[in-house]
Amino acid sequence: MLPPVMADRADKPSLDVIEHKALILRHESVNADYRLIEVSAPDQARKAVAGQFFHLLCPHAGGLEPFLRRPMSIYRIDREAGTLSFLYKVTGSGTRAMATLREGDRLDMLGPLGIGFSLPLNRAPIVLLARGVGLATLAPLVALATERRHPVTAILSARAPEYLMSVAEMRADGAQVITVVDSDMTSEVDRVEDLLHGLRAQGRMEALYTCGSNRLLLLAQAVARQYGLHGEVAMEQQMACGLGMCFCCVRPFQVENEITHRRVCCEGPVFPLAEAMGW
Amino acid sequence: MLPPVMADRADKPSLDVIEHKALILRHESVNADYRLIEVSAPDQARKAVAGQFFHLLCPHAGGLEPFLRRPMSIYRIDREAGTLSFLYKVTGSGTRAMATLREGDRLDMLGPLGIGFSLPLNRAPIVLLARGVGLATLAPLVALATERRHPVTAILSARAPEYLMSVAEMRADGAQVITVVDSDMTSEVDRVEDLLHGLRAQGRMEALYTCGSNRLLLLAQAVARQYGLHGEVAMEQQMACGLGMCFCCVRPFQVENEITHRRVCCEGPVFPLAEAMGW
Amino acid sequence: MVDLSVDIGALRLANPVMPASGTFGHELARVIDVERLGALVIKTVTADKRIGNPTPRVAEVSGGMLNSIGIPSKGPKHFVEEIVPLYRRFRAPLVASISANTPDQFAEICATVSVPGVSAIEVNISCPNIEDDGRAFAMRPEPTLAVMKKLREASDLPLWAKLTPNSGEIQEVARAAEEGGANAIVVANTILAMSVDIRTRKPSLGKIMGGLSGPAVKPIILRMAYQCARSVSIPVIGCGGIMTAEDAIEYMLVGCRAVQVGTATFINPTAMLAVIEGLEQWCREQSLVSIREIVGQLGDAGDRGAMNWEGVA
Amino acid sequence: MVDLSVDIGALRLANPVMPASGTFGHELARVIDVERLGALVIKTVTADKRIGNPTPRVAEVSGGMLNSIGIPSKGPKHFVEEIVPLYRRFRAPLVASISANTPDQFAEICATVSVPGVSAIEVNISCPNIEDDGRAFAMRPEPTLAVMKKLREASDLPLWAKLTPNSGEIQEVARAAEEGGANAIVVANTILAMSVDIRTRKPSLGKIMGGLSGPAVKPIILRMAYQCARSVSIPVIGCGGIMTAEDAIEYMLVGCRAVQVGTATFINPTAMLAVIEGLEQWCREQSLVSIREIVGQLGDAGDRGAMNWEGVA
Ligand SMILES: Cc1cc2nc3c(=O)[nH]c(=O)nc-3n(C[C@H](O)[C@H](O)[C@H](O)COP(=O)(O)OP(=O)(O)OC[C@H]3O[C@@H](n4cnc5c(N)ncnc54)[C@H](O)[C@@H]3O)c2cc1C
Ligand SMILES: Cc1cc2nc3c(=O)[nH]c(=O)nc-3n(C[C@H](O)[C@H](O)[C@H](O)COP(=O)(O)OP(=O)(O)OC[C@H]3O[C@@H](n4cnc5c(N)ncnc54)[C@H](O)[C@@H]3O)c2cc1C
Ligand SMILES: Cc1cc2nc3c(=O)[nH]c(=O)nc-3n(C[C@H](O)[C@H](O)[C@H](O)COP(=O)(O)O)c2cc1C
Ligand SMILES: Cc1cc2nc3c(=O)[nH]c(=O)nc-3n(C[C@H](O)[C@H](O)[C@H](O)COP(=O)(O)O)c2cc1C
Ligand code: FES
Ligand code: FES
Repeated sequence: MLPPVMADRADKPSLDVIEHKALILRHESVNADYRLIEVSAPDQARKAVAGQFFHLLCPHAGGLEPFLRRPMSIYRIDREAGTLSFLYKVTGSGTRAMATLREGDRLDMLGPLGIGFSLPLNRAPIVLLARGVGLATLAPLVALATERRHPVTAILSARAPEYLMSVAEMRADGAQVITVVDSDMTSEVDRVEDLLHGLRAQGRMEALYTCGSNRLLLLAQAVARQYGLHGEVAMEQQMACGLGMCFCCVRPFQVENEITHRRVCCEGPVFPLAEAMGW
Repeated sequence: MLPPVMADRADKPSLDVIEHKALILRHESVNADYRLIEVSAPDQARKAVAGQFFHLLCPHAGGLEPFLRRPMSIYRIDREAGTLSFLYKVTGSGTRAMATLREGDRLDMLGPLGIGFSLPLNRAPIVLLARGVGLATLAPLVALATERRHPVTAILSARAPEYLMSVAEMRADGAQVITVVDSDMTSEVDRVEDLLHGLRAQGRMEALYTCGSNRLLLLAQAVARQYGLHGEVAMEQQMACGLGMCFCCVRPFQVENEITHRRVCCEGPVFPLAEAMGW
Repeated sequence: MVDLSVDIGALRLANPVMPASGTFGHELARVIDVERLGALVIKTVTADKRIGNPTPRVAEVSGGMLNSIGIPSKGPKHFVEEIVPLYRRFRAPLVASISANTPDQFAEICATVSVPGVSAIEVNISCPNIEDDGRAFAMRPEPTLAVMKKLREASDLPLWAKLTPNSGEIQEVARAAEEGGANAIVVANTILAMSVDIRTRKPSLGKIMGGLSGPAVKPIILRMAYQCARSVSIPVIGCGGIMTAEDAIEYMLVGCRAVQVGTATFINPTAMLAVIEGLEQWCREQSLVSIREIVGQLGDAGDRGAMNWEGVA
Repeated sequence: MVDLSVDIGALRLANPVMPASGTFGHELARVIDVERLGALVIKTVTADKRIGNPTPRVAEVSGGMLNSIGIPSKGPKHFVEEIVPLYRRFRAPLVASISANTPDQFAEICATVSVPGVSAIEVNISCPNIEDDGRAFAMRPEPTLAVMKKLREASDLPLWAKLTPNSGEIQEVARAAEEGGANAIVVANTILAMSVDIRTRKPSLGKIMGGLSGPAVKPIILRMAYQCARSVSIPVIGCGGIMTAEDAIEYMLVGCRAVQVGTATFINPTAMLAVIEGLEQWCREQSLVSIREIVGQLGDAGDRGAMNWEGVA
């Protein structure tokens, strides 16, 4: 199994986190559920790494609610333009409030936070397995990996074709994109498994990354174990501080048959695939 | 002492109070401290009587604050146009939030509430003694009284000339207006007292109404006692329900040397001058 | 058609929504149709005559309000002769609320207000008991049991014991109230609190300290209602920070048979009607035949991750 | 130039603002200059090793949050060897926070953490005492006195007793803590509360009930701080819902010598620095030489109307 390249990790103690009210450059809906927001944040863009997140303060929509910040993965990093984007699903009070922000308003963001993805050595080919919100988290890994000359295959899973996102962007970034959907049953686990074995056979899979689905997590773990692949998964948990102080965001992990509890905000959100626990 | 005309009272149990989100027609600042807001409320305008108030729900300015409603006297009633106006001083969280309302927005108002002013019989001449916010409360009494053919003299007191309000409106309504200000010391109590004795001598004062100043209240009580005038005062107290249910808004009153406690919202805000207690 | 009726002991209510004592009066009939309420709980009347506390009696705080009214009262005679008749015209059952300084006074007023036209008596044992150096009866189980026994003997009407959230042992107090003969418990009264106006450096309230109510107290009182519902077998009536039907549903899911709405009425006089309509609509959406189906139907705690908490599930 | 320094017993703090235990860690140094804080109070460490409670551990409520972290802990040895050294680099005094299941365990860990680099020990007696069937030590005066005496013998460092607001007799508990040898009391920990997600019908927290913190608790904890400040002669440190300098001033006016800020830091990591700056500016506006001048300077209650309350003044 290939060791991760630590140099790509973002958890250096030296890293300083910025709380900043960033100017909103763009804010539009991508489909019925999702919205894309782009902000100007040159310093953060320089620091940010794929897999990290920002802790966002949603505008108060009357009432102190939403009270806590909301964690959101970085969807796009443009260092040249000095911009960052988030792709988010309108779910409850916080994201509903966020959706009311207009271009020209400010977005109070804390970050970049957490540990990002790490890539295998020697431009080894990698495979991404994303569904739903997981797409937002894995998307920037495509740019990072292709930039580093890793052949990238992205398997994107969704309820129906109209819910598939950033297929074009990923192709533009140089990834081979395979889309699977519930509506024609191509997204069923065994069929996705066949895809993975196929990619392995074609020598296109040395590392495996997943986010957004428990079923795909379990599948990825099995396949990675079988072939001894380097694998990573980005996980979610409710958060308060986002900085590692409050221990709200723990999840159980399995390390040599021992259960250990880790904080998603600072020991993750990206974790070794083998140690993650599905259900 | 002349008995009040009960017909003018608004405390009939039959009266039903309306909670309504009224359209804001006008909202402008009158001077550094005060703002005037006019709303469309035909039904309330038909019911409302000078001296009554509305309990206003201020827009939430982030946070549940302002939490409670804010009582505001009716400043102007235009039954023909079906409009009501409030003249208010920007003081704290509630009025600050109110000040953010724009024309075309809605103002959630509960009312009309409380007992209004009553007039003496036989078109007897009356005198108004107003200072500060008290002006907003006494203003509609000018229109009511002149309409009923009562000669009206309004003594308006303020810090300085620029803080005098609705002098023109009152004159237009047919009142004789005397303005006194701190800046040239014409507002001092003994000089105002001389004015009152003068008006009495001219036969222009059969009833006395005051609001907005403790010093003027004590003066009015003394003068009214001396000449046996019908007198009324409009009082303020912090409120919660505005309907007589919570007993938050009581004040002490003196009735035949007995202290009794009355609710400003439903037993007032207008009370017999002789029974009010100053300090 | 959803059945919203609930039974509080022998007393059937058309729906589980009623006003909280001290926040309602016949005056509200000027604004809304009070006939539609499950019951009409009115301001506490005390055995002695009281003028109440000095002003200011109310202050705003984040997510709620403080009050220090202090139960002004014209006494039981005035209540029976002047107040009870005012409510004859309403169909909804009238619930009196009473309080006193000693167990004996309490029993006496309880007997006095047990008259036709009163359907139940809420006994506000959250008030000071001068025989327990000013501590409220419901601060501890022993005085609660003692006063409830006396009250039980004094009246045949349903007795609802209203508890104070200032107690550190509300479950034990609830059990004592049940043992003493309460037919239901109301959880809870206001939480003792204060605030300061830093401009004047004065306490906001004339009495310095007063009762906190409104949304700010909801998570605390909801917890107490949950604890009490698991400690007693008589009905629990939830009361604290209910502004919407969703809030009322939370209380019913943790085990409350009915709810009381107080402060919300000050912000929006139609709040109680909105809660009733919201409950009915929610039942329809959940295709429930009766609101009673959700009482105590709280699901198991924990998310997916919790399943592997101490080992693989 | 305003003097913001305050003395908590023998310990002088550069200013009265410090983090509340469990809401701060060295990680905050990545966002703000923690050197500027009056003291650094860190997460409670328990005598035993603990993994903490199942998730979800946090939920939002009106004006605050619920948490059911449950003090995950790697024990005192790890604390002394791994954690204390992490804070050597900071000028601000380090305040340890400890807890245990029995008085003896408590005394033992108290001795263990009394090491160089620790300036004071906050004893979190708001946690369950298994010798008093799971009731927190600080629920009652007797166990509070008992455990404080043992703790006092175990260490020469200043001991700050952190009380629980769930007690119905916090003043008596505060006096017991003082009698037992506490050098200061912290008022207070979180208030036990809960909430329900009506969509899933599940409790929001994996532990069902958890601690309420944030603006919603301020009026309640402020009242308790006021009561405690009048009951003891040792310094009282206020902690509950402080989001702004104005909130901190309220606590100091009712008698608190210093304040702790918790939840506010989650919303805004710079909140504590904003409170310090706000205090300094307010002192300047009020032309105060020292912040100490306002401690306990609460004015008389009552408005003008109250002057004639029971007769002409
Ligand atoms: C590291 C990380 C990265 C994320 N990236 C994205 C992203 O790129 N796009 C996206 O759409 N969503 C993302 N999420 C999920 C996102 O944080 C939640 O959808 C959001 O917080 C929901 O808030 P709400 O108020 O709209 O919903 P509500 O359900 O009203 O939220 C209530 C509370 O639960 C918390 N919460 C609810 N769902 C989640 C969740 N799945 N994870 C963590 N906390 C939750 C909220 O933060 C809030 O405190 C991410 C979560 C984490 C932990
Ligand atoms: C019957 C009546 C009629 C009134 N008419 C007018 C009017 O026409 N124009 C005008 O400018 N003001 C009037 N007032 C005063 C007005 O209600 C207050 O200025 C306003 O409530 C201040 O709210 P705030 O949030 O801006 O101030 P804050 O000081 O932040 O208010 C805090 C709390 O105190 C209450 N409060 C503060 N001052 C008063 C006060 N003087 N009377 C009652 N409650 C108060 C508020 O309602 C709120 O609950 C009237 C008051 C009463 C009782
Ligand atoms: C202004 C006011 C007066 C109150 N008076 C009484 C009372 O007389 N008797 C009583 O048992 N409770 C009284 N309460 C408490 C309420 O009945 C209720 O228990 C509390 O307000 C919590 O409910 P809420 O958050 O919905 O207001 C009063 C509350 C308020 C706000
Ligand atoms: C996430 C979280 C964890 C906490 N952990 C502890 C703890 O370990 N020990 C402790 O004494 N208090 C703990 N507390 C309580 C706080 O120290 C503080 O007493 C409480 O939050 C009230 O202050 P606040 O309203 O400013 O947050 C915790 C609070 C929160 C929100
Ligand atoms: S959110 Fe606070 S430790 Fe992770
Ligand atoms: S404000 Fe409620 S009785 Fe007057």
